[in-house]
Amino acid sequence: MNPPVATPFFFYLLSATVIIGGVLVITRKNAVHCAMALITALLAQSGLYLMLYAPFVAGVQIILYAGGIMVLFLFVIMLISIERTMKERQFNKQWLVGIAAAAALGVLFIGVYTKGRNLFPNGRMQFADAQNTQAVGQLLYGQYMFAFEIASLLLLVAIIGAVVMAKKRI
Amino acid sequence: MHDLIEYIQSYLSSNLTPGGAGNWFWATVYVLAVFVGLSVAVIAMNWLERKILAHMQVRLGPMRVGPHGLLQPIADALKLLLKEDIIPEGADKVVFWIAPFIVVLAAFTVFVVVPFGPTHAITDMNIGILFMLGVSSLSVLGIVTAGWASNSHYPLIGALRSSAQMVSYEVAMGLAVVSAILMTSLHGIGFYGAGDAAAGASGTLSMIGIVQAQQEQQMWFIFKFFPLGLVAFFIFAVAMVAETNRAPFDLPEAESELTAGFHTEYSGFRWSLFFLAEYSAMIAVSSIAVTLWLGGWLRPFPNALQGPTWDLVFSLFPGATFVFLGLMTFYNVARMPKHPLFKIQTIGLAGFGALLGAIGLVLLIPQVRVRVNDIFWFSAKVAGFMYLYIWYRGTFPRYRFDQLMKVGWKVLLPVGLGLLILTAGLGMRTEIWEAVVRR
Amino acid sequence: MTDPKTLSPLDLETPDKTFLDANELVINMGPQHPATHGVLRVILRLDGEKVMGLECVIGYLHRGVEKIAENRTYTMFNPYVDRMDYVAAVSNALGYCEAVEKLLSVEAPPRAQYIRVILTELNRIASHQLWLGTHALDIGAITPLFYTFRDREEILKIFEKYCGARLTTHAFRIGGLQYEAYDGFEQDVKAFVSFVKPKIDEYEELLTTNRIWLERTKNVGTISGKDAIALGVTGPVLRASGVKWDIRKALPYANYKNFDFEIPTGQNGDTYDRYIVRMVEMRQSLRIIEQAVEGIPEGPIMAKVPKVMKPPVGEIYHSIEAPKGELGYFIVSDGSTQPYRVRVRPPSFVNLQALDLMCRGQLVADVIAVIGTLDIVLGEVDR
Amino acid sequence: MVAKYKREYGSGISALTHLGQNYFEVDRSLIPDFLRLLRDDEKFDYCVDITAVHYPKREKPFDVVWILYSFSRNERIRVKTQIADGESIASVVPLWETANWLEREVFDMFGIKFEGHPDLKRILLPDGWKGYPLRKDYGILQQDNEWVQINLGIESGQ
Repeated sequence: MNPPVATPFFFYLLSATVIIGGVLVITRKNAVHCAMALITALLAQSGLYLMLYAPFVAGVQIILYAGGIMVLFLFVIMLISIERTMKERQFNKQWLVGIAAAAALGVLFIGVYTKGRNLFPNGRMQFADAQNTQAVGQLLYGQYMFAFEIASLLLLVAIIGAVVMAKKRI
Repeated sequence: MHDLIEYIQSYLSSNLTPGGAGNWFWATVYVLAVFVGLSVAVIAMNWLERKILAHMQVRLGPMRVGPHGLLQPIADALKLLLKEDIIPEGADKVVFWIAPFIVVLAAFTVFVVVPFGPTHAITDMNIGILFMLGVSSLSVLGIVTAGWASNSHYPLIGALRSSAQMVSYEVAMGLAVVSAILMTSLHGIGFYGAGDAAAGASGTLSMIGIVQAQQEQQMWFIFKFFPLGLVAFFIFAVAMVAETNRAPFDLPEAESELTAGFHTEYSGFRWSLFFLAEYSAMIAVSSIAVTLWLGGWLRPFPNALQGPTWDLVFSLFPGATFVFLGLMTFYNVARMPKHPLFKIQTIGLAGFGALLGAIGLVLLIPQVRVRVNDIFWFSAKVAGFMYLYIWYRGTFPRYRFDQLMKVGWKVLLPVGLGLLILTAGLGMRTEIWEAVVRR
Repeated sequence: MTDPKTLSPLDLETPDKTFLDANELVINMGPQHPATHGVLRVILRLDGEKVMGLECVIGYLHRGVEKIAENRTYTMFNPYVDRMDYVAAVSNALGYCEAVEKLLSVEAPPRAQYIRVILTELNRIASHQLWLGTHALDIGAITPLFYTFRDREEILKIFEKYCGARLTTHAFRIGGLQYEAYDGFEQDVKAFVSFVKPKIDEYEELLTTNRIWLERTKNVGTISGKDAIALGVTGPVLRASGVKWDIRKALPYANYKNFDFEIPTGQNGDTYDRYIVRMVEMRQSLRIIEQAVEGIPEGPIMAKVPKVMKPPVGEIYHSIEAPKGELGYFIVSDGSTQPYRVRVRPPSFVNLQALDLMCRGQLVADVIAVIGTLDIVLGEVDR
Repeated sequence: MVAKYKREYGSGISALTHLGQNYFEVDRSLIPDFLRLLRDDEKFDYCVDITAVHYPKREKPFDVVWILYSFSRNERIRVKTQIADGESIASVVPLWETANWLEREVFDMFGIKFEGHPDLKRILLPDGWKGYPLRKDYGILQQDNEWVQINLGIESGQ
């Protein structure tokens, strides 16, 4: 059996990376730096998935988010004039609403944390070793088939819509 | 000392990868070995590419530094390391600094799961192939940021092309890979009649598992469901050239259009990192192709030529190859000009030949022979791909960007999709048949 | 988006500030760029990778050849013309020598004429070979470059044996030739002809049916025959557009009327047709050389020309079919030893003007292909 | 053909032949019409070259020369006119597109202005250059030292 990778050290390291990356995303003025921070956060997140013995999800996270979506993000960001975004103000005047929302979220977290012990009685989740990918596949194509197909149909509509909108300009 | 030998022997007799065994020491040794081996391979590739390309183009290639230019890559590396590291004034310094490291990290991390043999891999992940595709897709990030950070038009266009190219060819590549993964769990219709040994085997994403599936089914996947495996391999072979930005898909660095594409502004050490990354990425994707379709570390004709005699013959190959290379070198030593000025060169070449011969002799020792056989076959197959890369470069003109996209989206993608459906259908033919009959 | 072909250069000078035009990218290509064949600077206006228009900035290699001519005697200026189109130096010299000969009302003796034709046609092959190698390199095929340079070397060897120089040969004199053909000249030329014929097949094997080559060159940089005439385009570019016009046939000079050869033409006027036309031209040049070598007459190689040339007052325009197109010399004489005015009508300069039209609506990669296919030599464009 | 134009324009045109090459000497005022006629009626559809010659001692020091060719007639002719310094002449870009760069070069080298040219600016010399090098009063070693000093940062280009 694999040696445990779910040690607290790794957990705190990865969590700290995610949090620092997240903070950098909203504080940096340069959009490309934001994107880089976001990528770091996403990679650390996939590390967290690995710790949950969900390697498939981790791999998909890397391929889709870090390798796919973020490349397209950067693609768009690079074409935006950086000079103009640098002059823009980072935070707007909605800070009161923001604080209220953050406070509400914090209360929710604390609530879950205090009451949460009842929600997960075993303290840790069961994981299906090695069969993980197969399990995901069977769930997606078995139990959640309908939802899966609906989601893919939605994406198809989005793609066609994007093409139509892009084509209009030519 | 004795303990050490025993320890090594106990390891050698185990059938686990160091990662799988959780053995930190061996894992470190393997990481170092892969890293060093990869660097040497890139250096050798550099020399070989220049030589082979030169001979394709009726010229000699490097001849001055060392006998037959053997030391040329070392001289180049020294030059690159000593060169001034120029950062353009308008560049985004941090990103400019980080970008080459992203590319190199992505290119090297991939090798964690590459199986050079049943136990010769740093580790075996059950999402091995997914990991390889994922991590290698990260190198796009480095290219894109490098192009952007240079703050110059040509790198930017190069980066845009590169990212668009890599993202779109990843799709076709993924489809081809999926069809190979499907084959791991499906009954086979053999190209040459054999196969079907692995009925009921379950599919796997593990790199080692994929090769083992080929071993159990007694068939390389390139021949499985003939011609489906071949077509899938072909799609992958095209996509992997595009993925590594090599000719004829080398648009991101098309020198006649964009000077050097995304790394136009890079120089010295940082440029050499891109170079290193490009070549190790080539080796990495070739490894995927070899693992998925060409039977990984398995020797040729696993089903036709069986038995201890054939095993012995094939296990002699690695040593024989090196001895042959050594003899070739000695032949060239004999052909060196008999001039006092060439003395050092001649001695150097003879020394190189002796080194090759010695390696060959070591590889002929029975104990060594058995352990390195699989590494040899894997490397030989990868080397074949490397030769193909050079060959393409010497032969093909460059695609234009829209044509490249057309090939990717309008040819490879539909073919890959159809292939996937056909493979699945053919693999499940008994189930489908039963379902139809039961109706 | 409007069709870029309909925009005039004036529209490009003042792009209207709509949302889309704000996304136009202006790219400066050159003067130091690997694909501009020298010091050509091209300012591209791009919409994405689509070329909306371009402007050539030339003159980086301007040496004032026409001014120099006014300060040199007719003989002294002869070597200067080699420096214009330096890959086809012999053609330049032929045009200049014949123009001055016409001004002097002398004619080179037949033997000189034959040797001139042989050398000029050899030079045409050399020029086309160099063009093919660099053009293929621009499109990404690196190997033809080495093949063509290997074979061009044989031509340069003949030049070197003949007059001691390889590139800027200064091969001809006003009134004929300075050097008699060396011993074995005819054998060398015959050997070259039989050597290079299979080599041209070899180039064609690499490219003519190569799918990538076809995709990169078919329907790229198309120019109609009408546009080509309006833009004054000459040479293979004009012929590829379907206009069957070659000065060697239309207004024969030297003794081209004695030789049997064909003028290749294309239909579409695209890059591929220009490639094919030049390939056929090489073979036709070989045909001319074969006939000329067979028919070299004995006799003097120099007409009676005064030591100090003082052409009578008057002016002359004489043009020849250089590898790039119509190369004309307009020489005004005031009766002194120095030309009063020499005007060179450079084919590359005029052909380059068509670049804008040919590239509109194409992609950046095509601009490189089109620059290559125009076969410009900056030494001639800028003079 | 010659006779016809002689009748039409009278003394403004003279048709001459030198060394077997035909050329017209045309009065400046007749140039636009005459060239248009040559292109439209006589099918001289290809403008080979446009150039100029400087005769400083003459009253009208510049000869402007058009060299034209007709594909259908397989015939080449020259048209010449004399203009004074500072005078301008009609551009033929609307007739032959190729005249664009050729006229720019004449402007660059002689300072002759072409009316109606879409973009008359220097072509071979840099934009800020002073002087017109192919005029006879421009010495062979002469150059725009000021430009050289400002743009190249050296004392002299010689």
